[in-house]
Amino acid sequence: MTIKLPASIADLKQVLEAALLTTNQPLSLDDMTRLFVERVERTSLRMLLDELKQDWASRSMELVQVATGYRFQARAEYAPFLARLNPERQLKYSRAVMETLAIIAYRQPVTRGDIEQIRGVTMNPTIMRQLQERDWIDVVGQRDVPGRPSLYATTKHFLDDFNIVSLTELPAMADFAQQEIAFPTDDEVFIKT
Amino acid sequence: MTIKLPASIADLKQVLEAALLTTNQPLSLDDMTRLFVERVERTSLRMLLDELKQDWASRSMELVQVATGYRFQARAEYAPFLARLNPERQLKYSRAVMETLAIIAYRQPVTRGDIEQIRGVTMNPTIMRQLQERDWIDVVGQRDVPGRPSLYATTKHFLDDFNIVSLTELPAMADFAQQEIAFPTDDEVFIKT
Amino acid sequence: MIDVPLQAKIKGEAFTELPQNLYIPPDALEVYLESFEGPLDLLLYLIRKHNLDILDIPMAELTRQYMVYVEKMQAIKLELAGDYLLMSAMLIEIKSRYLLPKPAEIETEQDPRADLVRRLMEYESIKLAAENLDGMAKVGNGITVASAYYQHISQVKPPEVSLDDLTEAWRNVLNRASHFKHHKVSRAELSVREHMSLILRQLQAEPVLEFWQVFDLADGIPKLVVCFLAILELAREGLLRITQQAAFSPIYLQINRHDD
Repeated sequence: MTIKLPASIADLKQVLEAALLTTNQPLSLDDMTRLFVERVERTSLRMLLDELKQDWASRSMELVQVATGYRFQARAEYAPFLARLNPERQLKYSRAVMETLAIIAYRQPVTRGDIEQIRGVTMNPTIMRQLQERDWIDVVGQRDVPGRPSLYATTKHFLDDFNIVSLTELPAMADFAQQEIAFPTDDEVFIKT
Repeated sequence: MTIKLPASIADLKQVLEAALLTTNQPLSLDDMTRLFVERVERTSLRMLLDELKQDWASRSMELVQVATGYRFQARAEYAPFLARLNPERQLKYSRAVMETLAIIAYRQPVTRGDIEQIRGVTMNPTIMRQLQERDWIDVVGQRDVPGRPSLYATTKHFLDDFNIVSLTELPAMADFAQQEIAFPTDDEVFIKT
Repeated sequence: MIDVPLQAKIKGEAFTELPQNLYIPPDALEVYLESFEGPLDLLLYLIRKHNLDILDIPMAELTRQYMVYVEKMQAIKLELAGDYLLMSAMLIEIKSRYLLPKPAEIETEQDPRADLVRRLMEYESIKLAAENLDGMAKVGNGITVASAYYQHISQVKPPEVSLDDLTEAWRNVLNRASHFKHHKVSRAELSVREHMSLILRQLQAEPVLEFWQVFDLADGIPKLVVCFLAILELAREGLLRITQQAAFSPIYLQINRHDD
């Protein structure tokens, strides 16, 4: 395998830029050090991030620092244009999105790998994005295994949208099973998901 | 709502760039015209896209055209770095899944029976689910035989993900009647796919 | 390479010697047999391995070798056998048709091997095409697409989802995942899960917390117990590190990470 090491500071900056533009999650300094095989000091990273911020100062995106790290975001003045891009929002979430949400709600905190294991299929990367855009899930930490996969949990906003105060108000499966036996209505059996 | 109209060509290009850098789906020319309230000709868009491609010619990302439109993607040389950021996100499929995909890609439209016949094995139902979940294949009709089995074909999304514009860009199939291929050595047989 | 002692049995007897024409290191036998995608894959392997001419297959030889493998597969992993047995029957049939003297009236019949050869060649080209596809850079493996953040201004209402939709989805997951078949999520477990997420969130804002800081005494005893269970569960799953310098000194909670 031929992994080219970044030859210069300029190359390091290019790698950082590519990483920041290809993820909609903020990247922490820890995340960024993981990009490189060789050790890169946090101070060097901060310097490069400052340079990147300058490079983009009068362009379409801006590099900003938020609570959990750094991210590129479209300048606020372009938001109205971008909003026009997705006017025909889907009327329904796919089965995959709903099942993923259910797993996160009932099994949190879970990694993408956990979800794939439970569902038995590899996940389409857009699923998490849909749920994050809706602000129903977010990252609450990383599991301490190789790759440090993100741990997902439901948000306060999720509770608000589902009009519950706590996860304990979600129907518990134990009750669910009993309920099903008590009232097996056709509706329940034939619900299309 | 105060929607500022882009004052100049330079502004138009900024909006396009912001849109292309923030959406993880390719944007078609139709999508791009929807960004603007005023009418923008397709030829103008093409010109701006060409300019953007030039602007990014020696930078971290490249503007490429795939089946359903245009997208920015990290240059291939940065793939090893980005892979380190999210090792869990590197999607890997089994040989059975890839063989099924190859049959659908090269022989479409095919039924499940066709696939089983070519591979000589009964199909595990999760194989098709994996491919449908990834939105690489879908049902395009039914064969008019008893049982009316579903006919599967690859999707445009498959082309997008494989970075091509049309099926004709797939590597040509080897013709074994003409050309004998050296059998892999034992080492290769043991490679886990 | 995996070091597995050979435990294969043929017809109830453990065998210690492999047939001479099989060039498989014994310790790799099981991995080896599992690496075949099916009978066609195995046949192709035998043909290529022994440099047989695919256009003029010696049926007796191929059938014999194939049967040796199938017997071993049956010995090791029975459920593999179905498709393989079907192929055995076909090979034997071709072999017998080929060996039998042909009556004059079907002299013009096509080579009984023709269909098998066509299938083998078709499969081989698909196998290679699959390897090519696998090797191509693709989104999710080798290609990373731009996906930067932007502030969403929603113009249209997003999909409505009810609590029923959510539980229905969860029930689907449980129904399909057989190892969860008898799994039941109780309210108690849910509230522990909820507290696990809450504690992780707290630790994101403040990397080190004193043990008492995650408890809110106003919550009442049941909630305090749940919170305590959540800490234990987080520690059990390796997500949380609990430290104490000496007996009766403060207990600290922090995210478990090695690189700090």
